[in-house]
Amino acid sequence: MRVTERVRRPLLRATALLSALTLAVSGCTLRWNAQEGTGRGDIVIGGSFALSGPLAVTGVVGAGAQAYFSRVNAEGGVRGRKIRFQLLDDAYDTSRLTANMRRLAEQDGATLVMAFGGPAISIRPYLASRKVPMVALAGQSPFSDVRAFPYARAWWPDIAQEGRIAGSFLKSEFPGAKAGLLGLNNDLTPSQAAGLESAGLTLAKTIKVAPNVVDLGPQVNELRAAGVDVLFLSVGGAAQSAVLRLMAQIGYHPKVMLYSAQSEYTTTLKPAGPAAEGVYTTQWAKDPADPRWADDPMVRQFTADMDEYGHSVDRDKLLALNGYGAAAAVVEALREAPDLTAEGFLESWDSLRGAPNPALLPDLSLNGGPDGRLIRTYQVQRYDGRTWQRENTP
Amino acid sequence: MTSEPLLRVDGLTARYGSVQVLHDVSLDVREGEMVALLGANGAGKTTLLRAVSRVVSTGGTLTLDGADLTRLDTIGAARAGIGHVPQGRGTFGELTVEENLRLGSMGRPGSLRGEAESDLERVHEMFPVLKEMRRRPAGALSGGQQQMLALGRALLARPRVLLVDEPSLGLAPRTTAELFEALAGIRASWSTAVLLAEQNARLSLRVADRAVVLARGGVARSCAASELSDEAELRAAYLGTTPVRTTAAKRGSAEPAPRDPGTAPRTDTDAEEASR
Amino acid sequence: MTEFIQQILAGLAAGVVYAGLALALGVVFQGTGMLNLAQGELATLSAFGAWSLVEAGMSFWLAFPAAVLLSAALGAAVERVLVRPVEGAGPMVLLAAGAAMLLGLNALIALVWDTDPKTFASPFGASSVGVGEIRLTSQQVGAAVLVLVTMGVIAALFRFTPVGLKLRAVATNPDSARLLGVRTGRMLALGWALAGAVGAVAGTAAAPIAGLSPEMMAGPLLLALAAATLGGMTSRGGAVVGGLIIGVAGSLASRYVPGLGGDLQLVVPFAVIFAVLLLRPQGLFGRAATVRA
Amino acid sequence: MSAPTTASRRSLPWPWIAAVVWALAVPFLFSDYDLLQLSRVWSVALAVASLNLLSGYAGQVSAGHGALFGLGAYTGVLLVGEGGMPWPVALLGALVLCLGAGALLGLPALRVDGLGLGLITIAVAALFPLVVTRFESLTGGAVGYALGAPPLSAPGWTGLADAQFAYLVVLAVCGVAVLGLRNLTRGRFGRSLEALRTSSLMAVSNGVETRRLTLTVFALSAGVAGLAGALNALALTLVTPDTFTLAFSLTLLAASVVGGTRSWAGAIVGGAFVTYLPQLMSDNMGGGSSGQWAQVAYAAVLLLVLYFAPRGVVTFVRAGLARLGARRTREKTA
Repeated sequence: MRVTERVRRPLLRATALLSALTLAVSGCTLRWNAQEGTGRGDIVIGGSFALSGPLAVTGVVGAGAQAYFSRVNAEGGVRGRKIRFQLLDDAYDTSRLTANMRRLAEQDGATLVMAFGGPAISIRPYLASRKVPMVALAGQSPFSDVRAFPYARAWWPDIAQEGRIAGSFLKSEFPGAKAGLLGLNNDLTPSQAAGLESAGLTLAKTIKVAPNVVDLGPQVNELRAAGVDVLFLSVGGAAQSAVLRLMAQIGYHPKVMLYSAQSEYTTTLKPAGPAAEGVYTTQWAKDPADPRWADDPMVRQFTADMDEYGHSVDRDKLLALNGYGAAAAVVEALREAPDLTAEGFLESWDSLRGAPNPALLPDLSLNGGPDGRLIRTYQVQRYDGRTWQRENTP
Repeated sequence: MTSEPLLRVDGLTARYGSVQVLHDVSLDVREGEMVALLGANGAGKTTLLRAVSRVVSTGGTLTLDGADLTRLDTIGAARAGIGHVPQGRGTFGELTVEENLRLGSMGRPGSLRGEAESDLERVHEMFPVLKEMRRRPAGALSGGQQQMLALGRALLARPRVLLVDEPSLGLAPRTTAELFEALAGIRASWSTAVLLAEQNARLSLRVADRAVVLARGGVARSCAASELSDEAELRAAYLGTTPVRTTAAKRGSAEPAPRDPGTAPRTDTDAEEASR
Repeated sequence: MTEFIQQILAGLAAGVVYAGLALALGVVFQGTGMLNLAQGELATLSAFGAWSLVEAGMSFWLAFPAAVLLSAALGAAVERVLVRPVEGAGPMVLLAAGAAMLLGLNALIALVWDTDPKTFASPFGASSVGVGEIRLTSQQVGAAVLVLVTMGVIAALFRFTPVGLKLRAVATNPDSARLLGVRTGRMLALGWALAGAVGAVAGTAAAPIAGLSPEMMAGPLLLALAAATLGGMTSRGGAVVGGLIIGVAGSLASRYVPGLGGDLQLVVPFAVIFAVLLLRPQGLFGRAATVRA
Repeated sequence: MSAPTTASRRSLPWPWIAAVVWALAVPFLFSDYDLLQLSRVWSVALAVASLNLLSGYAGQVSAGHGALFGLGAYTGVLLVGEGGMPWPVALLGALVLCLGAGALLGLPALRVDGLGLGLITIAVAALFPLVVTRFESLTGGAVGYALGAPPLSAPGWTGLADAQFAYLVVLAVCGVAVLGLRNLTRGRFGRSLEALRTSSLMAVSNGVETRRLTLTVFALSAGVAGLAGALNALALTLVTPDTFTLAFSLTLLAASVVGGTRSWAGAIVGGAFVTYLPQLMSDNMGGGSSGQWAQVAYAAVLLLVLYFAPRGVVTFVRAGLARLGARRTREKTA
């Protein structure tokens, strides 16, 4: 009896450990049934965005996309097949983004995947090896290099292009002015600076700040002391409106051009209040909260869909409409595609001509091209205190 | 004063983890009486004081003025009137001397609030150095001065029973004498009983009314201080050579005390006696 | 030259908020020996609370004290419920508990108030005060006054009141305080309540400048840690001085130290932490003897 | 299994044998995606084990192991990407570089302990992503650095898929490293660590060269953390600064405490906790704010473990099993 007792206890521990480990991997799928193809079933579209963590504010694009895909399914789907939109959270952490992409590509058999901003740049090699197309909601210039990564497309226009248009406008509107750039220390700022300078605008001062630094008093003082009277502002989130308010308060009134993705009504203009009057931005998409689009049929459809499919809390956010528009572009490409393979989708995406889109400004349309983007034109706008007014760009 | 003693300890046991340190200790302290708790190092003196002030968990009965102390925690016991000057004096180094003293008098019963100022004056008279250095941080005081501060602080809380743990530890003879002189005067002017745990038997017996000698966690001898006045009696009580004549003996032998390396050197007779 | 003075003023204004948080960190550390990583989130929660009250129509000068009191109650509750079970459990467990509260509170705030930034209408109007080019916004001045007054009140409470004496006693020698009948548990909870209150003032004062978002206090908390270390974790006055120095050093360095720039502004406070801990671990004003292990 | 009773030392450590057999079978059972996740679990577990060596066994506090993990990750990827080195050399390079970094980090530890050390390591953890972003030319800045071909690719003769090979490499290296750490803490080095942990004063008086020992244990712990980082990065084939923030360092610290700061099996539980829990939570809590709820649940689990299993989940379960075992034997013999 004594001997079995001495062996039995470690055995007890061994079985406990084994059961714990098996339980842990119960969520895994067995090797042989992981490769089911995308036959006649749903069209699987994957999306990995920051639904939590410090940059959760960007995750709203997922909500917009989900609303659009839900409506498409309600109206019979694409070519008779429903769209299954797998929305995953990566908290803007690339290791989780990588894991999500592998799961979408290898396990869920996604026809195409969507991702957001900078991190999407680093996932391109993997997706290329799996031949899974990606639509990145991002404007960084590297995405225009389609030759290097044939399976990656970007939904936003190229920031350098935005910089060029903004730069040439500011140069012509305020000749001889001293220009400055206040941006984050992330991947956006180099693209923006390159764009502005390519339009011949010399940047007297370029300041980069860390993302969660919101009190930018020292930086504004530095700009003022350097005599900057035309400022390109792209510090994101709460800092954007805080800087506008601070400058107004200390009586420093440079001409301000906001980065297009950070000129949102709800997060920048309203919080900045009167200090926002007279600022410029370049736009290619509509801001649902801008009273100018109050009775625009497409925006009304957008807000109806957001309420319908459980995202009413985000119905007035620029990024939500943006995600909604990206989903519309994807569906448009899928509808026109010769077949529902990766190559078919990409070919259709690149050959879109004059296609309408709910997120775009009225007289813009989707046009494919060698840079993998669908939009290349921006319109300079000026905020008159109530709504954006279009400026006549050169 | 044959009424119920102020502090009654009966059949008290205490343990640290698995090691039992006190075995069936019984003693009592009457109103206004000073009892010297003697015994070698490690005999359990400090543990007994910590048991009374509820710092250590115990078995057996423990009453103050008839009320059961075992139900209370350290804070409850202090508020019920148990003052405790701990080994190492418990000085609040960062606070000034005056703040240390004021902290003591804040713990006094509501009814005596009015006498706080006059009591402080009396402590200043008892220990003039505390008045001179009242602005200084208590951490800067010498060992002796900190002991006086600890005593003054405890008295200002107007306890019913004051437990004083090895006040003479690490003090120069002259300061020790001064301290014991003050101790002698406490009972009269502060109407508090005192249970004084001390190794320095000679000085303690001079100020105490009764003496209790602890050996290896049990009460070896309990008698009037005068009975232990001469040398031989004292050494016998410490070394336990004379038969154990205390209340413990009547109730049968205590459990065999564990071999405690710290105690005084054992002679054969002790081993045989203790095991009975 | 004017820019130099302007940078110093901007640094001081920012430094006041760090000082407030550093004082809260110091009070909690002295009491429970815990580095309260969640202090930033608690301050953010108070700011959001005050914002909701103002949105609900309450005047700022009613909502602000209400938020401070609520934060004090919350601080005591956090100590009693979340911290008491792990007290005296060693630095690793205390740090882990702090990290858990940081993550939990941050997510709860994002859930209740959504993640997009909101504005906190400044109760001090939108004007600015100063001489010529050297301007300080009314919020900066108002915020500085609010935080400094609060720190003054708390310093006085610690220095001159019986409760303050008990708080300090429990912080330095809890066992001896128990022997005098001081309810140590209650004092620890009170310490956390005071930390919650001064954190609330710092958070609500910073909100108009920084704008309300769940990430509002992420940066300032790191700077407050540096300030508390510089000033001396065990000295309340030190935390205030430390905060101001860090604020000024941060704004000057990012401007005048070549190559540092805005994004490495965080290097400055941490260079300070390194230097202080190596040269004078107890900080400028702390006492070496009482540095808790 | 910090101090095995004499009984089980003689009988085979069944639990560890079962675990190894199971771990070797996995690559042939589960899909590539799951192998990637498990590779992440093992590499994070190794980082937690390195933190256990430092905090559990040597009593030093570190809230900055995420930065060392990141340094190893960047070194590994850059050695392969820029230096064109094969993966074993990259792993070795990461180990050596982080050993040096650990020794540097150990210097302040000689003068400061407990809280001060916590602060310094927090500073390192907060600064690492900012500094990496700044040196854009080398590290690729905020966008990070991605490797074209996966470095841990299976050589032809093995007939394995890349993910399987990568998993086995990660498993082997982690297994060897954890076993090394475990034996290290058993021998003479372990006993002097114990002396350092209980009280460095007492250790000095007993002739333990505390200065040298502290630096060694810091270097070792950092080196292994860097190795873990390199393994993680090579499995993921890319690195970005956002992965190695202060929050990640605090997560490692939490995982070490959850698994038990002195338990090697606990490090594996800690690794799984860090990798799976956020994903698990956000999967079955759908809806827009699922990510936030996942973070709340994550914090709640952490606090519950701190309260009810302060010596870690594994010790808690083992104590439960022991009680279960003991009760059964008592019933039999009663």
